Amino acid sequence: MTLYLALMLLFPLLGGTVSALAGRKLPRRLVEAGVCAAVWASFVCAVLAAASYRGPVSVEFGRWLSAFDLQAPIHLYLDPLSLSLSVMICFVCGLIHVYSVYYMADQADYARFFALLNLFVFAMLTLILAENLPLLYLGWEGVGLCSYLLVGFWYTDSNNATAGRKAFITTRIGDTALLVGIAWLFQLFGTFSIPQINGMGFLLPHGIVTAIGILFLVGAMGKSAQVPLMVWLPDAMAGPTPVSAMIHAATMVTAGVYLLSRMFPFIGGSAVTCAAIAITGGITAFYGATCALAQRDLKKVLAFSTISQIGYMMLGVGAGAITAATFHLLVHAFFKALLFLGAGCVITAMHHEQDIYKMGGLKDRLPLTFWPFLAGAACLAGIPLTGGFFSKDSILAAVFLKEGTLYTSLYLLALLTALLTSYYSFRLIYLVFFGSQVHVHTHGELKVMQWVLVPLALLGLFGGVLDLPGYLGGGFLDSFFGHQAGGEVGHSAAQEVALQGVAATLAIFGLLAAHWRYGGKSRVDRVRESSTRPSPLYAFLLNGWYFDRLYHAILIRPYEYLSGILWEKVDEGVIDDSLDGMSSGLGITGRWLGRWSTGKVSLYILSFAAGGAVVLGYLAWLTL
Amino acid sequence: MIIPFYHVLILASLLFGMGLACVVAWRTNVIMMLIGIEIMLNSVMLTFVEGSARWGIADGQLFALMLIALTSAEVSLALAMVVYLHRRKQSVNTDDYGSMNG
Amino acid sequence: MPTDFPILTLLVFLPLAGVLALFAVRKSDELVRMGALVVTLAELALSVWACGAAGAGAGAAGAPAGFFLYQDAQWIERFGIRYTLGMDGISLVMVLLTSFITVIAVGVSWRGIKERVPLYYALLLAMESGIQGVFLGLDLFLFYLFWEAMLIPMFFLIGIWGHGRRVYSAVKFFLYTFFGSLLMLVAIISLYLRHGAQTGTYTFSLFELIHTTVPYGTAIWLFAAFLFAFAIKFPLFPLHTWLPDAHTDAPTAGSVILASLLLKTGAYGLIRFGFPLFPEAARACAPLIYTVSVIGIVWGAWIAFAQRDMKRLVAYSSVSHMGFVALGIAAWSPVALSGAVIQMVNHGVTTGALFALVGMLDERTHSREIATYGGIWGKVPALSFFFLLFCMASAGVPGLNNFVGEFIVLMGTFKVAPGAAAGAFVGVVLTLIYTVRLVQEVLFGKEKKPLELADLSVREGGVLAVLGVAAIYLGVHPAPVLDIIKVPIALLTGVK
Amino acid sequence: MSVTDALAIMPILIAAGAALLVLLAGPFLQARSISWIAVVAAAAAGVWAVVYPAVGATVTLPGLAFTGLSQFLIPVFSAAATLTLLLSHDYNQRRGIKGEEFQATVLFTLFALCVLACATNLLILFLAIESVSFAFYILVSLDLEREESGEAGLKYLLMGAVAAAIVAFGISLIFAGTGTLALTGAFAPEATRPIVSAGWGLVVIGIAFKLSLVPAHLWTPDVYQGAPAPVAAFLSTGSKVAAAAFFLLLLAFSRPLAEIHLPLYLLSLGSMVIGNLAALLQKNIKRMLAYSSIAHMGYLALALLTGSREGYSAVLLYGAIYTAMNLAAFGAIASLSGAEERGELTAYTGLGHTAPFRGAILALAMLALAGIPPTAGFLGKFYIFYAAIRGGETTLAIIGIVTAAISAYFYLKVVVQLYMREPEGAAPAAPHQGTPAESLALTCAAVAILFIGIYPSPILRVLDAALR
Repeated sequence: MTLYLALMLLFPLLGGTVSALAGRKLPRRLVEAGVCAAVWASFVCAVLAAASYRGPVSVEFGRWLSAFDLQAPIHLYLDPLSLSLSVMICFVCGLIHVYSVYYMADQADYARFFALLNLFVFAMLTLILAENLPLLYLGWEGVGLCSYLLVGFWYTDSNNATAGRKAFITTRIGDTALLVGIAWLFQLFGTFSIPQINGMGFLLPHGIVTAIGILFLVGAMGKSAQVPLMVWLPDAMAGPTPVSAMIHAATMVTAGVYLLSRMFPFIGGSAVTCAAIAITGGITAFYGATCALAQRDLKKVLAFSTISQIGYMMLGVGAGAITAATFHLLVHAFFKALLFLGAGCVITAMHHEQDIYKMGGLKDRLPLTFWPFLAGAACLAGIPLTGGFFSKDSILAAVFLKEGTLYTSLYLLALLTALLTSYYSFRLIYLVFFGSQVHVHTHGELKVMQWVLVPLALLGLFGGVLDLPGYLGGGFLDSFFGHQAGGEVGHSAAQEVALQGVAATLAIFGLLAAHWRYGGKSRVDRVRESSTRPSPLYAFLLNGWYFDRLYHAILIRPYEYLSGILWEKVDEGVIDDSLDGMSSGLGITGRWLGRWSTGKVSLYILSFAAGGAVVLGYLAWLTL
Repeated sequence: MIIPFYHVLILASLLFGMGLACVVAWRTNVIMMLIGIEIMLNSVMLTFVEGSARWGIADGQLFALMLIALTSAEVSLALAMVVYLHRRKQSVNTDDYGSMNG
Repeated sequence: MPTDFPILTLLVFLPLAGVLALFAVRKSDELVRMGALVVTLAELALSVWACGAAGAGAGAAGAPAGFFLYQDAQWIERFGIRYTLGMDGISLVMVLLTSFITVIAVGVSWRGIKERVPLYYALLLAMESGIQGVFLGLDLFLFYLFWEAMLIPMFFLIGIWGHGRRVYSAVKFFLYTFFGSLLMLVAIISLYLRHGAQTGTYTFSLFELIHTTVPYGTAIWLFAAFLFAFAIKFPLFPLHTWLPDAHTDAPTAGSVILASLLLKTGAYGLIRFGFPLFPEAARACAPLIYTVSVIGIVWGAWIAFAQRDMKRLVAYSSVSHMGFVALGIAAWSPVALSGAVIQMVNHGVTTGALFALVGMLDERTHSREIATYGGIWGKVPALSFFFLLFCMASAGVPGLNNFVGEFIVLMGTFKVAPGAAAGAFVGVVLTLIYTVRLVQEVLFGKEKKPLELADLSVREGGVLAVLGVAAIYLGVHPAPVLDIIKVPIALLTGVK
Repeated sequence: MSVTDALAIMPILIAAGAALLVLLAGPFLQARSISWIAVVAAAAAGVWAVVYPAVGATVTLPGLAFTGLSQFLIPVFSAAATLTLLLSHDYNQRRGIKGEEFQATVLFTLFALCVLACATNLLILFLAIESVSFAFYILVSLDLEREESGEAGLKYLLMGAVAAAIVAFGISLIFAGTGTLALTGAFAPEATRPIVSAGWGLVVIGIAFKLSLVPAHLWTPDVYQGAPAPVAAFLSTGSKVAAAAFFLLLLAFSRPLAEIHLPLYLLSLGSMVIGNLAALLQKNIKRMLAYSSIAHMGYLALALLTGSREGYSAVLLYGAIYTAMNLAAFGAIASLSGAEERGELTAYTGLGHTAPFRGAILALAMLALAGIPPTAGFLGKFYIFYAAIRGGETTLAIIGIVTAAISAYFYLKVVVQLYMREPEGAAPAAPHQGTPAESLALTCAAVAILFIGIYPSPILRVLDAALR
C-alpha cells in the first residue's frame, strides 16, 4: 500500500518535473507519451490500492515541517473518501491527458502545458491524500498555482493572463481563511493531523467549532467558486479547454467540497456551520443556474453550470449528506468533464468559435460528439435514470429530510434550480447541435478526441450504480462510506420515490420548456433576437449579476488607488519626506549658526567677552 | 599705608574691564585694540603684585615680570602684522579683514 | 578537526585576507574576479566544514550551552573587552547563508561590473567579513564593531556602482543605520556599567551581561535603544524608508547582499542580544513589535503593488517579508522563533534571487521599469522560468521556501498572539496580489516594445539554478535546517 | 642643572637646540637638509620620551618635572610636529613659503609643547601655552602670498591676546586667592573663595578659546581656512591637545570647583551642537574641519566635565587619536594641494580614483572622525561616551551621540566627493604626484588610526601609567 501511494504521487511529479526541465529538448512524442503514461500509471496504482484496500491506511514518508511541537510530516491517509476521489481523479485526468495530446497538437509550447498538467495531478492527489492540513494546503495551493498558469497558458493575450491572476488571487482569499483555520486548530490541538482533529472536535465549545467551520467554508468558497468568491471561474474559461475540463470542472473546483467532507466530523459538530454551508450551496446553485441561462459562450454556460452543481454538493454537505455530496462530486466529474471535452471538440471543429448562437446543426456533422454530449447534458439536467439524476436526487432527498424552515426553503430553491438546470442544458443542446448547419472542420485529431468522450459518457449515464437508492438495492458508496457519513437520516423507499418523482418531473418540464423556446422553429427567432440589444434582466444574468463590477468598484479600484496614495503621499510624502525635511532643517540651522562667524573679528571678541561675562555672572550669582 | 586687598582687586577688575571694553569697542583701529589688551594685561600684573604682597611670596612678581616680556613680544609681533596688512589693504580697521566667513 | 583550530577567526577574516590577495592581482580584472570567486568559495567550504562541528554535537570547551564552536581571547583588558566568537545553530545557519549569498553576489557581478573592478570585489569581501563577524561575535563590543564596520563597504558599493540617486541613497542608508546603532551603543555602555557596578567585573561578554539585574524602568529604555537599532536594519515600519532607496539604487550584488544578509543582521541582533538581554522589557514591547510588523507586512505588500520599478517592488516586498520575521521574534515561542529564523534564510534566498534576476534584466535592457517588459516568456524561457519560480516562492506558494517560514511563523504566532497573526494573514493575500501583477506584466501579455533579450548565459543559469535548488530544497525538506536551530532556540526560549 | 635633570628633560632640550640650530645654520644649508634636521630632531624628542624611562626621576628644576603624563603627551606632540614638518617641506616649496623660520618655529612650538607637558606650576604652564599660541600666530600667517593667511593671523592674534589676558587674569585671581602657583595643592580659604571662583571662571573661558568651544569658537573656521594646510594640521592637533592638557593639569592637580560644572556643561553642549550643525553644509573642507574640530572639543569637554579619572584618561586618549586623525586629514589636504590651496569640496571630485593613496587616507580620516569602527575614532568616541555615562552625564552623552550621528553626514560628504561624484563641468585640477615624505607622514597617521582602533591596549597601558 505504501508503494502504491508513493508511486501514485511520484509518477505525475516525475513526469511534470522532467517535462518542465527537459521537455523542450526531448522529442514531442516522447513527452506526450511520458505524461500520459505517468497519469495512467497513477491510475493503475490507485486501482491497485483500491483492490487491496482493507481499511483506512496512514503512511508517513518523511519529515517536512518540523519545529518543536509543530509537526507536519509528509504523511498520506487513505480512506474511502480519498480512495474514491483518487481513482476518479486519476481516471478523468488520464483521459483528459490523452485528449490534450490531440487537442494541443498544433501548440508549440507543449512541454510547459504537459508539465503543468502533470504537476496538477500531483498536487491534486496530494490534496486528496494528505493526512495533515499543511500537506493538504500544499496540494491546495499547488492546484491553484497550476490552475493560474494553465488558465494563462496563452499568455500573450493579456486577458488570459488576467483571468489566471483573478483566479489565483480570489482563491487565495479563501485559502487564507483556511490557513487561519489551520492556525486556530493548531493552537487548540497542537496537531495538524486531520483524523486526530476530527476525533477531537467534540472537546471544543460550540462557538469555536462554528468559527473554524466558517473559516473552512470560506476556504472552500474560494476554491469551489461559491458565492461570493465565484467570480473567477467563468473567467478561468480563458484557458485551454482540456484545462477547463480537468481543473475547472472535474477536480480542483470540487476540492472545497472535498475539504468540507474531509473535515465534516469536526465542523459538522456545529449546526450553524452546516446551515452556513447549506445556504452558501443553495444560493450558489441558484446563482449559477440563473447565470447559465443567459450565457452565449459555450464554455461559460458550462462554467456557470459547474458553479451551480458545486453549489448542490455544498448543499449536500450542509445537509450532512457526505455520501450524497461525494456521489454527486464523482458523477459530476464524469459528466462535466465530458461536457467540456465535448465543447472542446465543438470549438475545435468551429475554428475556435465559442458563441453558441453562431453554431448549429452539429448533430449531423459531429455525431460522435453529439451523442456523448447529449448524455452529459441529460446527466446535468437530471433526466431520470442517468447518473446525475440519482446523485442530485440523493442530495435533494437529504435536504428535504432535514427539518426546519431553512432546509425546506433551500429544498425549494434547489428544486427551482433543478428546473433551470434542465432548461439551460437543453438550450445548449438545441442551440449548438440543432438548426441549420454551419461549416465545420474535421481532422484526424478530432476523431481521437471524440472517442475519449465515450467512456465518460458511459460513466456519466451509468454512474448511478455507484450509489443506487435503497429501493433499487442500496448503494455501494453508502456502505463504503458508512462509517464516516454524517447525520444522514434514514428514509423510506416511498418517500424516496416521491422525491425522485418530483425531481424527474421538473427535469422533464425543463426539457420541454427548452424545446418550446429553442427547439424547432423558435430556434431561428432566438438566434435572430440574439443580435439585438439584450434586455436588462438578460444582461444582468449574462454578466453574472454584475458581481464583477461590484467587486471592481468596492475592492479593486480602491485598492489600486490607495496603493498609489499610500506610496507617494504617505510613504514617500509623509514618512520619508519628514526625514528629509528634518535633515534639511538641520542643515539650514547649521548654515544659520555658521553665519555667526561673520568674518569680523570684533564680533568674535564680543561673543567671547559676552561668554566670559555670563560665566562670571553665573559664578558671582552662585558664590555671592 | 597698606591698601586693602580688595581695593586693589576692584581697581584691577575695573582696569581689566576697561581694557576689554576698549578692545571690543574700538574695532576700527587695531592699534587701539592692542592698547586695550595692554591695559588688560596691566591689570593682571597689578593683581599678581598685590597677590605677592598679600601672601608675601615673590611668585606673583615673577609672573608679572614674565608678563611684561610676553606683552612686549606680543605687541611687536602684532605691530609687524599690522604693518604687513596695512601695506596690503591700506587699512587698520579690523572689519575690513573679513574675506573669510560662514 | 583539531579542537584548537581557529575556524571561527578564519571564517571572519578569510575574506579580509582575500582583499590583500586581490590587491596583489589588481592589474587584471579577470584575475580579480577569479580571486574573489575562489575566496568566497573557500569561505563557503569553510562554513560547510563548520557544519561538521555542529554534527559532532559536542559543545566546545568553555563555551556556553549550545555553542559548538567557541573562541575567546583577551583583547582590550582595560575595558574587559574580549575577542569572543561563538557558533551555535542560529549562527551557523546565518554564516552558511552569508557564505552562500556572497558567492552568488560574486557570480551576479561578473559581467555587470566593469569599472574599478578590484575595489569592487575588495569591498564585497570586506563586507562578507563584517557580516560574518556580526553573526559570530558574542562580545557586545566586538559585535558592535562589526555591526558598524559592515556599513562602510555597503556605503561604497551603493555610492560608486549604484544607479539613479545613488549618492543620496548611500548616504541615507548609512546615516539611518548609523544613527540607530549609536543609540544602541549608549545602551550597551550603560548595561556594561550597570553590570560592572553590580558584580565588580566590567565585561562586554553577552553571557555575563545576561545576568545583569536591570530595573524594569531602565530596561525598557535600554531595550528600546537596541530595538531601534535593529528595527532600522530590519526594517520595521515606519523606519523602512531607507530601504527602497538603497535597494533601488544599489548595484545588483549590493541589493542581493543588502536584502539577503544585511537585513538579517537586524533580526539576528534582536534574537541574539535584544531579547535575551532584556526579557521582561522585550515581553512588554512585544505588542509594539507585533503592531509595527503587521503594519509593515500589509504596508509593504500594499505599496509594492503600486511600484513601477521592479527593484523598488522587490524592496517593498522585503519590508513585508521581514515583517514576518519580526512577528516570529516578537512572539518568542519556540515555534515562532524557528519560523523567524528559517524565514530569514528563505527571504535571503528568494529575495536575493529576485534581485539577481532584476539585475540580469537590467543588464540586458538597461531598464528596471515594469512597463518596459511584457511577454518575455516566449523570448527568454529559462530566465522567465526562474523569474516565475522565485516570484511564486516569494508569494509563499507551498513547496517553495518562503512558505515554510511564513507558515511556521504564523502558526507559532497565532498560538501566542492570535490578533497579530490574524493581521499578518491579510499580508498573505496582498503578497500574492503584487507578485502576480509583477509576473503578469513582465512575463505575460504582449511585448510592449521590441527588446533585445538574450536568454541566460551559463554563468547566470548556474547562479539561478543554485538558488532555485536552494529554494526548492528548503521548501520541501527544511527539516535539517530546523533541526540545526532547534537546540539554540530551545535554550533561548527556555523550552526543553 | 644636573645631568639627571638634563636627561629627564632631554626632549625639551632637543627641541630647543634643534630650533636654534635650524635658525643659526639655516642660511648655510639647503632647504631639504633643514627640513630633515628638523624632522629628525622632532622625532628624536618623541622617541626619547618613549624610550628613556625618566618617569619619577628627581628633578631639581623649578616648575618642571618629567611625569607619566609627560611621557604620554610628549610623543603625541612630537608626532604632530614631525608629521607637520614632513608634510610641510614639499607643501612650502609648492606654495613658495621660503626660509628656515618655518621649521624653526615648528620646533620652537614643539619645545613649548614639551615644556607644557612637563610643567608643574602655573607660571611655566602659562608661559608654555602662551608660547605655543605665539608660535602659531607666526605659523598661521607665514603664507605671505595668500591674503587669507595674514587675515587669519591677525584674527588669531587679536583673539589670542585677549584670551591670554583673560587666562592670566584668572590665574592672577587664583594666585591672589590661594597664594601659590604650584599645581600641587591650591587650597582656597573660605574668605577668598569668590576670588578663586572668579579666577576659575576666567580660566575656563580662556581655555574655551584655546579649545575653541562655543561661544569662543568663532575664530576657528577663519584661522583653519587661512592657515597653510600643514599648519592647520599642527594647530588643530598640537594646540588643542596642549589646551586640553593645560586644563587637565589645572583640574587634576588642584581641586576643581563644583561651580564650573555648569559653565563647562554648557560649553560642551554648545560646541557639540553648533560645531556639528554648522559643519553640515560647509563647502570649504578646511572650514568644515574647523567646525568639526569645535565639535570634537565639545566631546573633550564632555569627558573633562565628569572630573573623573576615566574622563581624564578619555581626554588624553582622544587627544592622541584626534591628533592622528586630523594629521591624516589635513595631511592629505596639504598633499593634494598644489600651487593653489585645495579648499572647496568640489575640488576633491573623483580624487579617490585619480589619487588613490591620498584619497584613501582622506577617506579613512573622515570615517575615523565620524567615529566608525574599526578606526581609532570609534574607540575614542566610545571612551568619551563611556566615561561620560560612567561619570553620570548621561543626558549630555546622549546629546553628544546624536550630534555625532548627525556629524557623519558631512564627513561622508567628503568621501562622496572623493569616490562617488562625477565632476560637473571641468574636472578638478589633477593633483601632483605625492612625494615620499608626504606618503611617509600619511602612512604613519593612517597606521596609527587603524592600530589604535584595533588594538588599543598598549596605548591604554601608557595612559594608565600617565594618570597614576
